[in-house]
Amino acid sequence: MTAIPWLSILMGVSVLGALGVSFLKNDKLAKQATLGVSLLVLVLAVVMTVGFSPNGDRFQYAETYDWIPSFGVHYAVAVDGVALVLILLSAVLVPIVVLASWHDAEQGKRSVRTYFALLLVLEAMMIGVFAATDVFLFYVFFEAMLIPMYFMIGSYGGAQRSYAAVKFLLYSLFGGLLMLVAVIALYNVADKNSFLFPELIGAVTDPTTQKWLFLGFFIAFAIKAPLWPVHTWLPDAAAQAPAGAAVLLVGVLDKVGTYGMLRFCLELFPDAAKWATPVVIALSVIGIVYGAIVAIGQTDIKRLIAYTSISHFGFITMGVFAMTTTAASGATLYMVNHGFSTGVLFLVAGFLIYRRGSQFIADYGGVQKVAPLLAGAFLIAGLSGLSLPGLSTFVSEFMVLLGTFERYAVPAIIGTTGVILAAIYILWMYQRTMNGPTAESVAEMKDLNGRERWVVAPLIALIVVLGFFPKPLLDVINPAVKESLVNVKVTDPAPVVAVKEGQ
Amino acid sequence: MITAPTIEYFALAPLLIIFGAAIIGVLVEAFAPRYLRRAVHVPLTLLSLVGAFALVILQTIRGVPTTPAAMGSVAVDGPTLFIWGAILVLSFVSVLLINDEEQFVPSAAAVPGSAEEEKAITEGAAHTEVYPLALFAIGGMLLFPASNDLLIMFVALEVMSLPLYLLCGLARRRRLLSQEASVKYFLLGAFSSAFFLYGTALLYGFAGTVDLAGIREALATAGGTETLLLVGTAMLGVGLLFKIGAAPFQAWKPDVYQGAPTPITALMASGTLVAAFGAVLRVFWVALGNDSWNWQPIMWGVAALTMVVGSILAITQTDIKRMLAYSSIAHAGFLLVGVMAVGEAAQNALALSGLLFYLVTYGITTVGAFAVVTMVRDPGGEAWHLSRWAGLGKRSPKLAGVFAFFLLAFAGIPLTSGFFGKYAVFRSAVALGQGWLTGLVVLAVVASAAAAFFYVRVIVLMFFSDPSADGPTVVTPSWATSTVVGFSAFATVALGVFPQPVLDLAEKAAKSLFVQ
Amino acid sequence: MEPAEILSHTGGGAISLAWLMIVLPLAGAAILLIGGRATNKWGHLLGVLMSVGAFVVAALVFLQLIGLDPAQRRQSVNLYEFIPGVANIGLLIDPLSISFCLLITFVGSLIHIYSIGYMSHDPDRRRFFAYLNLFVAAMLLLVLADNYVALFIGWEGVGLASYLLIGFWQYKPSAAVAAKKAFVVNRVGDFGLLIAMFLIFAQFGTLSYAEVFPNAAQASQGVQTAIGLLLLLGACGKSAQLPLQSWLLDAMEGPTPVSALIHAATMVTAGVYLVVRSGAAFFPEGSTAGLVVTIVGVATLLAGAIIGTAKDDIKKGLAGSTMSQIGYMMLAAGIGPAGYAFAIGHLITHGFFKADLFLGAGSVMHAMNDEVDMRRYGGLRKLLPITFVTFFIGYLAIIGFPLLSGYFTKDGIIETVIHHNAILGWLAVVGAGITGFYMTRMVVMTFFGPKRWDEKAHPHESPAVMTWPLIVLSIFSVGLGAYLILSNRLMVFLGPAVGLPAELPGFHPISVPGLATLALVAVGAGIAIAKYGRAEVPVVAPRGSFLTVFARRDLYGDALNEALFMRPGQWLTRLAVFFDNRGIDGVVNGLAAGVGGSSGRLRKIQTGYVRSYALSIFVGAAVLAGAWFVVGTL
Amino acid sequence: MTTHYLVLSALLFAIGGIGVLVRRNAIVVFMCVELMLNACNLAFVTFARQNGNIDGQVIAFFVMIVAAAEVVIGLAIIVTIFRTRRSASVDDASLLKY
Repeated sequence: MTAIPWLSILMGVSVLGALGVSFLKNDKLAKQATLGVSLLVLVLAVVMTVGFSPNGDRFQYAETYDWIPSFGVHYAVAVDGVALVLILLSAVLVPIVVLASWHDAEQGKRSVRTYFALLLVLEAMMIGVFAATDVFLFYVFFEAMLIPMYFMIGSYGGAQRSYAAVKFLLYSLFGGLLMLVAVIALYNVADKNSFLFPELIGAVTDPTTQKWLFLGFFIAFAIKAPLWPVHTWLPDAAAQAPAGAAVLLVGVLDKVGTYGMLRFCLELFPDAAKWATPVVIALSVIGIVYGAIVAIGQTDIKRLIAYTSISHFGFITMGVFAMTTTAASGATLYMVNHGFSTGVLFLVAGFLIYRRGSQFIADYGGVQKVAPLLAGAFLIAGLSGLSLPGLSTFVSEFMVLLGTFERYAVPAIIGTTGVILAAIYILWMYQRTMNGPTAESVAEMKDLNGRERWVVAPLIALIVVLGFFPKPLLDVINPAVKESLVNVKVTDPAPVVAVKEGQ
Repeated sequence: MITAPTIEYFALAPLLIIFGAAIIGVLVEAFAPRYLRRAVHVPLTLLSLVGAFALVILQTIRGVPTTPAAMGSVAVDGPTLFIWGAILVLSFVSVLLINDEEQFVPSAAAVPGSAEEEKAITEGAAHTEVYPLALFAIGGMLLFPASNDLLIMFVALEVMSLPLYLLCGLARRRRLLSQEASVKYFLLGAFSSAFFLYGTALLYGFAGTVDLAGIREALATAGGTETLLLVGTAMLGVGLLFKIGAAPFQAWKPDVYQGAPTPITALMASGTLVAAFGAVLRVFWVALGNDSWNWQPIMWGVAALTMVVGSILAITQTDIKRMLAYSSIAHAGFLLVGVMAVGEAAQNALALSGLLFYLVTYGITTVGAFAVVTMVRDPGGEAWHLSRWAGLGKRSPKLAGVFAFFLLAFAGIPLTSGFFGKYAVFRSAVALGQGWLTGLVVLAVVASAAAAFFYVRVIVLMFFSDPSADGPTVVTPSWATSTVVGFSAFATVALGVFPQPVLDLAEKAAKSLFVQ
Repeated sequence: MEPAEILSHTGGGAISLAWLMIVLPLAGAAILLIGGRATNKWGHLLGVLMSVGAFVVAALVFLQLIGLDPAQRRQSVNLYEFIPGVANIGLLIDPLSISFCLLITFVGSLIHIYSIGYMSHDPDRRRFFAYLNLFVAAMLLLVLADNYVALFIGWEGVGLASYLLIGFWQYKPSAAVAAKKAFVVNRVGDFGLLIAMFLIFAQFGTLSYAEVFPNAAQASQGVQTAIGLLLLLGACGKSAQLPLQSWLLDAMEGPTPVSALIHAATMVTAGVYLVVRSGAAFFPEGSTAGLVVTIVGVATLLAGAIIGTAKDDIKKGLAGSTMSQIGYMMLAAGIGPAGYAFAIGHLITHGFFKADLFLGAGSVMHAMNDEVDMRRYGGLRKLLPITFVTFFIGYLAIIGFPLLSGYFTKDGIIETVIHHNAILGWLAVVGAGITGFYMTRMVVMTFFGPKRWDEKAHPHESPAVMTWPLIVLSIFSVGLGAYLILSNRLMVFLGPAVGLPAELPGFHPISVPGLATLALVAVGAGIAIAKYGRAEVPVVAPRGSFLTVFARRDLYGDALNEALFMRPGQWLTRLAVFFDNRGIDGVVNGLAAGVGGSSGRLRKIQTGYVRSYALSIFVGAAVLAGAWFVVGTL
Repeated sequence: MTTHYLVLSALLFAIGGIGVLVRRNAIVVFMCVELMLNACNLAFVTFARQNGNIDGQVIAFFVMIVAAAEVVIGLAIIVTIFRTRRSASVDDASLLKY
């Protein structure tokens, strides 16, 4: 089983699929082929997951080949629990996005098959970025994946697409280039002639150096995540991107930032991470509250969702930097859940916008009456956005706050106010779009069609099922997170009162 | 008591072949009938380049000489051979671009728009002198970085530059611009070479010799504080920095790159830059290698200014060739970072290999980019204004895609050769472990981020804007142009994914460093 | 007596099938929601069936439980691991939870049945039943949970159901706003509950009752109090206690059965449940937290009663009354084991008589074309005889008419409280008097006097499917109080779950507080009759004195919220959006514009004149030489 | 003793350089460049004398040849642009800018 290069196969299938799709002449065939390829990747990813043993070696399905010996760079991929669930997230979201984007690319006079080919390229890179266990390889994917997304936003997005695409690219590139300096310096300081992640753990000992390198990595990840105050590219990018691309952007691409913090910032530079914790936690808390408040004030549905994500990313970074098992596992789970939750929110919003042709909340009203299914899906998506217990997002948010409280009570308390604010931004948006008298402009609106139901149903099912049974995911995540925290050399604070073993 | 000088003919063979072919070219101009000239020149030029390249390969295989040739005046060492190889390859593809009658004026002597010119056009006249001129320039380029004394370097500089001055003025379209570029390039080039020469004179006064090794020895004994030395190196530096287009000596570059016929721009932006950097390295590392703490701070300022000026001024350019010229300035700034990364032998080898690799990747991508520029045409010639490029991605997606790819390579996005080029150079700079140089690397990456803006802007124009109704046509490329574009694109991808073979070569070349 | 130890359930029987109680209605909700229009025909029947099924399971569990030795009556059934290392999903079957289960499923079933008739003309009746089922499932999870996490899932689940049902007629903007308000205000309470959970976890490393409760005393006094107060905040949100009371009055926008089930009988009492459930651990007798609970209770019971006096909307009047009655329960719950039985007892009897009143009000509205203004009622007793009789029984129960159920439970509370804290107790007596006034006012305005309704209305008695639940509820409203309180039946039954006071109280029908209460109630009723029965009731409400307006405006609660939170919140939001666009993004864009602008200016140095280029070379050379000189000679 | 020659050389170089900056006529500008080259020659010869070897003198010859070649090229270019523009002023050629 382990001899099969699963990860390479996953990427290979996507890339070959992308090549194939780009050569197809028939748009419809291209869509079907893309769907087929992405489903194949999903099946393979699921099979791979089944074969993963959570309590076995930390990194499994490892492949290591020299790539550029002069630079000490390897093609080294492997997954631990954290990477695995994120790859799974990508594999699940892509076919759904393909299905959801069926007609998105047709609105402009742009090439439909290019859009779908880009999607598959992006999928390969998303898998690669999570699977890379070579820091340099990670960096390569980290930067390279900007390009397909850039084209997806720029070519297929809304009216302000060029501005948004350029802002997205330059912002990310700026952070990425700073990280490049840190990557180079890491190689030199560690002096291992290798970029392999396991070899680099604990390699940087000098505290000052650690701090500088940490900053180099962290700024890039903070921009990617995005953390307050370097978040302003996200609302523009997400609002202008086609709904499908927005899902992948916010659902997966941004997770690379938080994933990077957990994997690289913490494990490679544990002392610096601890040194930076107060600031990061403070920024996270600000992000939670600020993102939520600004979300309340938005008039554009997609921008609103984008700001909610900024708030949610505050939770994730807070969980990562709280450095307790519960919080870090929660943060990892949050990454997955947020992908599903924001995914379905963006997609349903996309369906809504596609019908009416406007992103402005004010242009809607009373949709529930004419399109109850659409409204229902929107409501469930929204409720998952406000972390309603019983939906998957609750589990992760709860774990993050619970775990953070163990070490940083006050930030956790302030962060918990996000729970109240979330109710306001979600329900107010829902009220303004779906409730009240039916606006004339939406009176003729059609309810979800068969394809759209197939888009929404799996995500909602996942959100509900994971809301009640998060254990399968947590069982995969927990051992990996524990190992990470061992490398960071932190232990969870013990409860104040020693409880007798339960009856 | 003069002993007859020894000449290592084998080592110098590539040079001799190029110059020989150039002289044959002149003879062809003189004696061959007009209709035959072209048919002779093209194969002659290409074959001589191939032959020279083959000899470079052969020498590499037979082992790199460890002593300078021609009585110590020409150093054919590892880096030289690598640079030669690079220049020959870049020249070869540039010559393929030059092989386009549409690019050159039928009769340079005819006043633009005059009846004379009409006549020349209808007669199908052509300045086939461009081939031998180009060969002379290429010969100069080969000699320039190989010169082991400042006199040879000066001569090589002039041999390289003089034909280029002429070539710049031979554009078929927009002749006023072309001639202006030629005059500017000539006057400024001559001006700067006067500085070079004056610097040489002062160093000669300081060291009693113009031999690079001799200057190095003199430095070792005399220390680095003599006025002659300091002012001399400054003057010498002006001449060299002018050639690579470092700020504040960059002003000629945009004007000349824009006005010159595009194939010549390609040759200058690739071959000349490589040659000039080779010379910079040789002077600063060999002659002034023991004096690095004296010139590093100044180079720091120059590099910083260069990358900032290049990146920032490029942002608001509206002419594609001018924009690429500013981009070239910015890249020169990035390359200078590597020039400063000197230390012990291993560090030097690291920096040198990085620079060599960067030069190759940048040169190839640049030629490819200019090749694409030659293909996008309005009725009045190439479409230089960026607004004309709007919607090109819709009109001819493949060409636009390739061009976008080149731009991404310039921006240094991973999985393109440009990324590894930058990486290799920055790596060597960080490896020095000095805060001031690492700081410069940080500045460089910030400048790269700013520079990315204008590359991305072109992509935005090509892909995200809708094409105008009367947009430029994309000519069906000749086999030569397609070869150039194809080769450049392939190399940009290949070196972006598997840079190791070329890295190996660069490392091997850099290992022995420059002969002293 | 301390509460009994929580045992892991090992044996079989109904207890191990207790999860069916939750799953049945949950499945009902799922089927109705996913099945969509296909289930329209029989959806309401399925809903009823599932609710009744849950009741049957609850009854079976109850029977098994009372068959056990009292020390064995707290059994937890672990269902599955929810969040490894944090919480499981498990059920705690004990007298307290089963009491709630019986109340919820029984009253819930009746209201389901009633709704068949009440909602018969609504095209979305199926969806209504789905939500009702969802509510029942969530409420049962809330009370059955054996740890705080599972409780919280149910807690928010009922909040969701409440949101959906208040906003059931979402096309009415007022309903949509009310639904959102209810959810948001509840979230404020949830905030407290969440922090309480974090604190508990940080202290004890677990959230399971079985592990937390026995060890609670080991935590420091301050922590215990903090946890208690935070739990109270949660309870205030759900139970509409001051200062989070404002949503309940607006919640009356929902269909009346919803008001009866959720916003009177069951969900709003969840706060009381929470306090009682955690009582032994975090609100022990004489604790600060307990004292705060009693103060909140008294304040709310008075506020609710005052609000009730001024409402012309029959449902809002009842809502004020609900607030007030829950205030009584809180008051009792705050004083420790002596009060728990009365709190729960009042909770149960209130569940019946308040459901009875609300359903009666619904029946009236049904008859009056959904008119809710009591000023447009009058003289309905002849036309709606069954509704009148049942409503009247509910009325007598709530004002504490001797021997009806409210008499036993409310009087019990007052006596116990006076025993502990005289001031609070006498305030509760005053509240009882006001109750007498506003309830009498309601009955008089609705059923007595001349008719004041339009000619268009044709009042008619409701169908049997609606009146039968009323009848059943009114029967329970009569007798249940006596059954539960006399001979301390409920107190003893609840003992293993919540603990017992040192000595069991006796029942003293003739006591000073008891008589005072009766007297005050009589005075209140008398004033109401004098004012609304004898005098003309204007159809349009008079302006009223300052005090009346004060009461009408819900004691300015909404105004206060608006001034303190909404307005500043809106300002803050606008400020934040502005800051984000102009401030943060302004810096980003400004930086970009700055670079672009400097590019535009700097490129002018490239003048095109070759001599200026030469100058730059010349000056550059001079600078270079100078710099070299400086560096070299340093 | 040789200092005077060096000073003269430096002066000539400076005069040539300033001439390039201030003169408009392309031919004159070019002549100023030639003056700079000759200043270099003077320096070379002086240093040759100072250093006691003849390298400097040899170099001077090289420079003269190079300068001659430069003249050929330069005049060709200047004449071409003069024919086109009917002006030898370097300031007229300023189409390429910014």
